[in-house]
Amino acid sequence: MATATATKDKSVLWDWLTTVDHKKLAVLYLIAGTLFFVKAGMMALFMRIQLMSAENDFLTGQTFNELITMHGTIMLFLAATPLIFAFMNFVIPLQIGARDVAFPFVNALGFWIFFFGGLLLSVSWFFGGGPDAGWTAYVPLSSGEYADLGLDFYVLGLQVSGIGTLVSAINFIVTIINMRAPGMTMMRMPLFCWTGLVVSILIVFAFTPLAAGLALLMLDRIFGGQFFIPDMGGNAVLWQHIFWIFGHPEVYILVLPAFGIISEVIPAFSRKRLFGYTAMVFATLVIAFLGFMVWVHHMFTVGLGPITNSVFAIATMGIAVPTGIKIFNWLFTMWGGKITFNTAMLCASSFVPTFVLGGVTGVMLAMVPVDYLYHDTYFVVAHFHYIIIGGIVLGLLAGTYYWYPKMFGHKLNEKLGILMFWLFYIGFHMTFFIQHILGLIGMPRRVYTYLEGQGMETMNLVSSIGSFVMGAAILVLVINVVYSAFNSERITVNDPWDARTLEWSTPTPIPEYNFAQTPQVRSLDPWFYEKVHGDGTMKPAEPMTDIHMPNGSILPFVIGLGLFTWGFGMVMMNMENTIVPPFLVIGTGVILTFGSMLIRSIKEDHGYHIPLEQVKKIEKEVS
Amino acid sequence: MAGSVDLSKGLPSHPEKSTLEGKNKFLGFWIFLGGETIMFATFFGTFLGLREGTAGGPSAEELFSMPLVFIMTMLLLTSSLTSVLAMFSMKKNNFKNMLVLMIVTVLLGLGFLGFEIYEFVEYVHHGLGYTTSAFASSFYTLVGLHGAHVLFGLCWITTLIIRYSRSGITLTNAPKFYVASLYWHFIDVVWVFIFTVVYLMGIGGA
Amino acid sequence: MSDDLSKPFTKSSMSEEEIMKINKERKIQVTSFAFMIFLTILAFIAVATETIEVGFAIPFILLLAVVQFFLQMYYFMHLKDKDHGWPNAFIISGVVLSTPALIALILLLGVTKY
Amino acid sequence: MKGRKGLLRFLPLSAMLLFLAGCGEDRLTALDPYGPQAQWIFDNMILSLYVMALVIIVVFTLFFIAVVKFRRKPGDDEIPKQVEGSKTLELTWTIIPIILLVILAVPTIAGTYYLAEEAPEAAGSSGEEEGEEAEEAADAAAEGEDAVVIDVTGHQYWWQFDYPEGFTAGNEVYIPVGEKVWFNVTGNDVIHSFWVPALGGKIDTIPGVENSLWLQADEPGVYKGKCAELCGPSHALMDFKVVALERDEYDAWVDSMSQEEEAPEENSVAAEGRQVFEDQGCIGCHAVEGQGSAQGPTLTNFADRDYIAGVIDFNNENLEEWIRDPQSFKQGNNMQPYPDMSDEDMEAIIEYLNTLSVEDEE
Ligand code: HEA
Ligand code: HEA
Ligand code: HEC
Ligand code: CUA
Ligand SMILES: [Cu+2]
Repeated sequence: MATATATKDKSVLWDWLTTVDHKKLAVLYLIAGTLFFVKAGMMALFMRIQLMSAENDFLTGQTFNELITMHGTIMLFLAATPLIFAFMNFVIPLQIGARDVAFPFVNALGFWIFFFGGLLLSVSWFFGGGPDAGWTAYVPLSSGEYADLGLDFYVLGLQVSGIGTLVSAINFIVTIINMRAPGMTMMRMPLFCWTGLVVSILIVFAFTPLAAGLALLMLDRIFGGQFFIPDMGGNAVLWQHIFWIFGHPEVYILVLPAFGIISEVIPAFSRKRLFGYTAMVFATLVIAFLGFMVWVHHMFTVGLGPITNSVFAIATMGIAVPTGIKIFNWLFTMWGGKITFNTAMLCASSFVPTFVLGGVTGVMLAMVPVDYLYHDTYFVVAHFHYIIIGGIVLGLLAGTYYWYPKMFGHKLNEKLGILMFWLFYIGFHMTFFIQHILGLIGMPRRVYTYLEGQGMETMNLVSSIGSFVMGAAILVLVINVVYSAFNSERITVNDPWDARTLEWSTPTPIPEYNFAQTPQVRSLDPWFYEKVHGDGTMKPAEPMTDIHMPNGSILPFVIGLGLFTWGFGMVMMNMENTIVPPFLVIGTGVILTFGSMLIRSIKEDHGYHIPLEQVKKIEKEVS
Repeated sequence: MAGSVDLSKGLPSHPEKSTLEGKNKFLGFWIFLGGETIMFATFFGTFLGLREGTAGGPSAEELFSMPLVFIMTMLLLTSSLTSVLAMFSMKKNNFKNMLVLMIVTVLLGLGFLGFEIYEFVEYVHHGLGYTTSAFASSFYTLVGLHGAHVLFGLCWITTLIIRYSRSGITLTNAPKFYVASLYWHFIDVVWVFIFTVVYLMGIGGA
Repeated sequence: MSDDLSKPFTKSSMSEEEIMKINKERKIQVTSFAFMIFLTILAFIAVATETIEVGFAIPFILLLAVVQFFLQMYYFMHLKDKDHGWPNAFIISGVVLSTPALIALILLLGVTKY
Repeated sequence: MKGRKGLLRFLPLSAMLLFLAGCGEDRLTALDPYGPQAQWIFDNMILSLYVMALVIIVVFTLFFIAVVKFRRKPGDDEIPKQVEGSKTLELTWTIIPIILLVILAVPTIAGTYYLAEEAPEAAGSSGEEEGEEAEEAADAAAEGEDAVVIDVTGHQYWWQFDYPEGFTAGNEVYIPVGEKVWFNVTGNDVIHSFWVPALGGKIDTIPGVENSLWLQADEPGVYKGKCAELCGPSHALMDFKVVALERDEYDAWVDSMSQEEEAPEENSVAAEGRQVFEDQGCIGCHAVEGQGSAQGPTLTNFADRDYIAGVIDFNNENLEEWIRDPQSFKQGNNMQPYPDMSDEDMEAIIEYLNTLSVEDEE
């Protein structure tokens, strides 16, 4: 039996490559997500520079198309998703009072597969350019006949990173269902856990059709499948259905965790419990269900017929109701509270009106005949950036400022934080509000330029300037992170915000086993309950004993690498004169992947135990 | 961890779920199957949407042979039964019996796969290549994906059989066998729809 | 403790009663298997004999497939047992969400307008 | 202008008028509708804006009151009352949005059917009905008889318009004013989307799928159209024009488009150009007056256009550059370049192209 000593004497790098600790994986997700966010953000800036004036020739149409595609794809799959996963990973086990997730190994696997998938997508730049058919990759434009290698990278990169996301999601579901501390019933779970659960379920049901769709596109591009070519009996609309069956739930996958974060931050800084908790849970479930029933609203102009369009329009409008419930519950959480405005709360509270602005344009889009006007114009671009930035990004920023002390042991600088917030907020409205009007006066989306004399110059210029202000805000955030790392006071208390949920009952920094004794939960907002009704500490639900911990493993990394190699080999099949034959590369990838799985399956790994004395020692140190 | 189960009395009656790891695996796998359901539905939808699109190539009616499909169906259904019976043996701590039943399952699965490969080769000879038409592509994709699942299942179960051939039933391998058998049943369920929707409806010419 | 996890057992903890129960269940399984075989043969016959009208045979064999689906899921895969609440939830969700997707892919490809 | 008048009634939008001022002569913006379909869309957008304004005002009011009134004062450590929720409130903000949505849903469905109207069948033999019904049917039949139905095909990156009279036009579509014109659209290579903002909504042109759309222009004039679905590097440059003419002018235009080619005067430069046009293989892609293929836009009325290839200013220098190197204007387009054509040939061909007009000489 291995003991705790086995973890010593390892290099830092090795430690991070092999870690299965959910807190460290959260940090990895955070870093990877931030890097991808900055990358995609820079692409957006390039796009805005190109659109700053009429008939600008900073970028060619081809490059511009590659940039929009990569911007959209990276932002949704490789920036927003991992950032959300970062918080889910860090917070959910703590909030439900668990020592770890259900499958620590799978958790690490999910991260590395996602990461290598993202890498595969990104290396497309070095092999003749990125994908250029938009993040929606509509066929025939994305099919073998009209698109180059870039799309092979898109297809395989997303396929790989999708697998990573899928296995992580399964892990979260099982964690939340099976690993809750005693007394933590489903209806006592913090809303962030609820949204985490629902989102993971959405991932399981939405990423699988995506995998199927990507497989079809891959087969079309690499093996000559005829799914989309009308002359061969195929159909081009098929892809759009499959994509949006995934694509619409995907947008809720992104926004629900942001709702969750907001539902944590607003009560914490209003010092009031979440208004209408039950209704909030219910609304989340309804949104998730309806999210699967509305995808055709992206296809109103495809010409599916009036019955189809009407049905899906009504279903789409229906989503406004549960979302409205959430909005008003947040407002009434603040109502009658005692609100502290720091950066986290600024972001969280301003989320509410901003999101409503994006939401109502969504409902406008759902009016089918009027969508014939809006569709594929800048009005839609404005709609989703309002929701995504006003919703997801503000939510993530709120989460960052809120959980940062727990994650890194010090707060972010407040002055810089507030500067960032205002820059971001102003820049954001400047960039995107005006785009509504641009769409209405006839600017389609995904255009790399527009002609002079159509009245679009000024508005585009304003929009571009706004995007720079937003960029500056993100720059301030980056500066803040570096600055605070050196100049901020260490947090020594458990609970710097005087918050409500279980994660704040753990010591800072958190020991690797999270809780020396699993806590006994007695109420919703258990930590707040103990502070008010108890003695300010969590009651233990079990005696102190040896603590069982999982072993680290390099296999997740190797499997990720294997899938990367495999995917790359598949892309090579479409390359002209490769140095090594593609099947060799594919073979290597397959062997790495399945070999590691075989090893994992054959070697029984029961983890190790931290002996009681050591637990006691650690507990003394941190308190 | 063993948790509340008293191990001194012998193998618990639900060895696959008597540890937390086992419980997690069990639930996680069901979730995965939930996802697989909708993934297969997508492929079924693709096939059904495109099955008229033969583009002048051979159509389902011309190609499919009923006896072959019938044999394949019987093989797979029977293998589903043997893997059920294997799980009963496992619960009763009858390790040898379980192994034998699992081996039979694998053999039946192999038979199925052999016929499927034969079938595909046959179709290619009759002019139904992968790129012949949308019907061909979606047929091979759907049925081939199922075949790939069968292949993966075979490799998986074989690995388990070899790895644990002399270890007896333990709280570690019981969930593994159980989950593998769930997977096998799921493959069978999918086949039920394949033989109905692809073959019988194809031959019936709806 | 970890070693326990890799140790085989010499006996089963099952009581006589439990063994009886499990044997009975086994019998049910074999019966349902026989029933499934029967359904399969029925489906093949329905199509093979060509005496039954196509418009009827197709829904009929689809119905048979659905029955088999339930038998497999609820008996062979034990979904009917207690302790299977969550698995049931996931499979049912999977089926429920598959339905509109399937219908859309079959009907709503833009060729015929609805 | 009728659209403007409608606009002013709606104060929330009057700010947008500012932006409208910059518009050129080609009518583009959807905020200034010129036909019943565009008007319908515009009116319903305004309706939804009112509903949304209501929602926004409620939310913002609550938000600002909460933010201002319930700030925590420094040193105030009292814990506010922990409210669980309220059934009545919960019910209120479920029911009111539902009502608002119903208000939007009704016109949505009505409009979906209104805009989905199909082209009338040509010439109905409906003599049996009596009275009013018969009259209506006769009206419909009459309308059906000379209803204009144009087949539209989207190409990378140009538009093909086939008229029922049998001729083809490229990049510019002429329609009669004041009547519904039906467009049956499909795609040739990838998906495009046919959109004339000032006249109505858009419809995708999908290879293998037949879609249809009707538009009606209430005033003669030029309406700008755009491709609204990403279709490749030059998607942004896939513009076209809708020219609305009074019915008699339209009929005249149709007549001249249908006429046989009149050969250019012999021994003129243009005749030489015509020869070059054939020798260089232009005719292999460009039809002129019914001759040649439709791999490229028909050039029958080329000289009547304001733009080359939909977006380039029409002058001889640009035309020469276009023929020598089309890629420099429109990346990825499918026209063959002629970098090495001799200057004389070029001159001739341009001269010839300039004669391709069907408009009456003044
Ligand atoms: C996180 C992302 C996110 C979210 C949450 C949403 C939410 C919604 N979206 Fe959005 N959407 C996108 C991201 C998102 N969307 C993206 C990325 C695209 C473009 C994809 C592409 O083509 O590239 C898109 C496109 C898109 C379209 C297609 C447009 C087109 O291409 O033609 C439509 C059409 O119906 C739509 C509708 C809606 C609706 C009705 C909601 C609703 O959920 C909004 C509900 C919220 C509210 C309504 C506000 C709060 C409610 C109240 C205060 C109650 C009272 C309100 C009323 C009675 C109105 N969206
Ligand atoms: C999570 C999703 C997400 C996010 C956060 C963003 C963020 C931004 N988006 Fe994005 N966008 C999409 C998702 C997203 N977008 C999608 C899905 C599409 C559709 C794609 C398609 O059509 O296929 C799209 C399309 C899209 C378009 C339309 C392109 C077109 O149709 O032609 C535009 C144009 O303005 C745009 C702009 C921006 C801008 C300015 C930001 C800004 O918020 C970015 C802010 C971040 C930064 C600026 C980077 C950080 C900067 C630094 C660290 C310092 C460096 C700073 C300076 C040098 C100043 N986006
Ligand atoms: C391979 C086919 C091909 C050949 C050969 C060809 N063209 Fe073209 N041409 C096109 C296509 C395709 C377009 C549309 C390009 C676009 O807008 O994307 C076009 C566009 C044009 C236009 C602009 C049309 C408009 O509607 O505004 C002109 C003028 C033109 N070509 C002239 C010529 C001349 C002159 C020649 C011979 C010297 C020629 N073309 C040879 C394919 C061809
Ligand atoms: Cu054609 Cu965009
Ligand atoms: Cu959507």
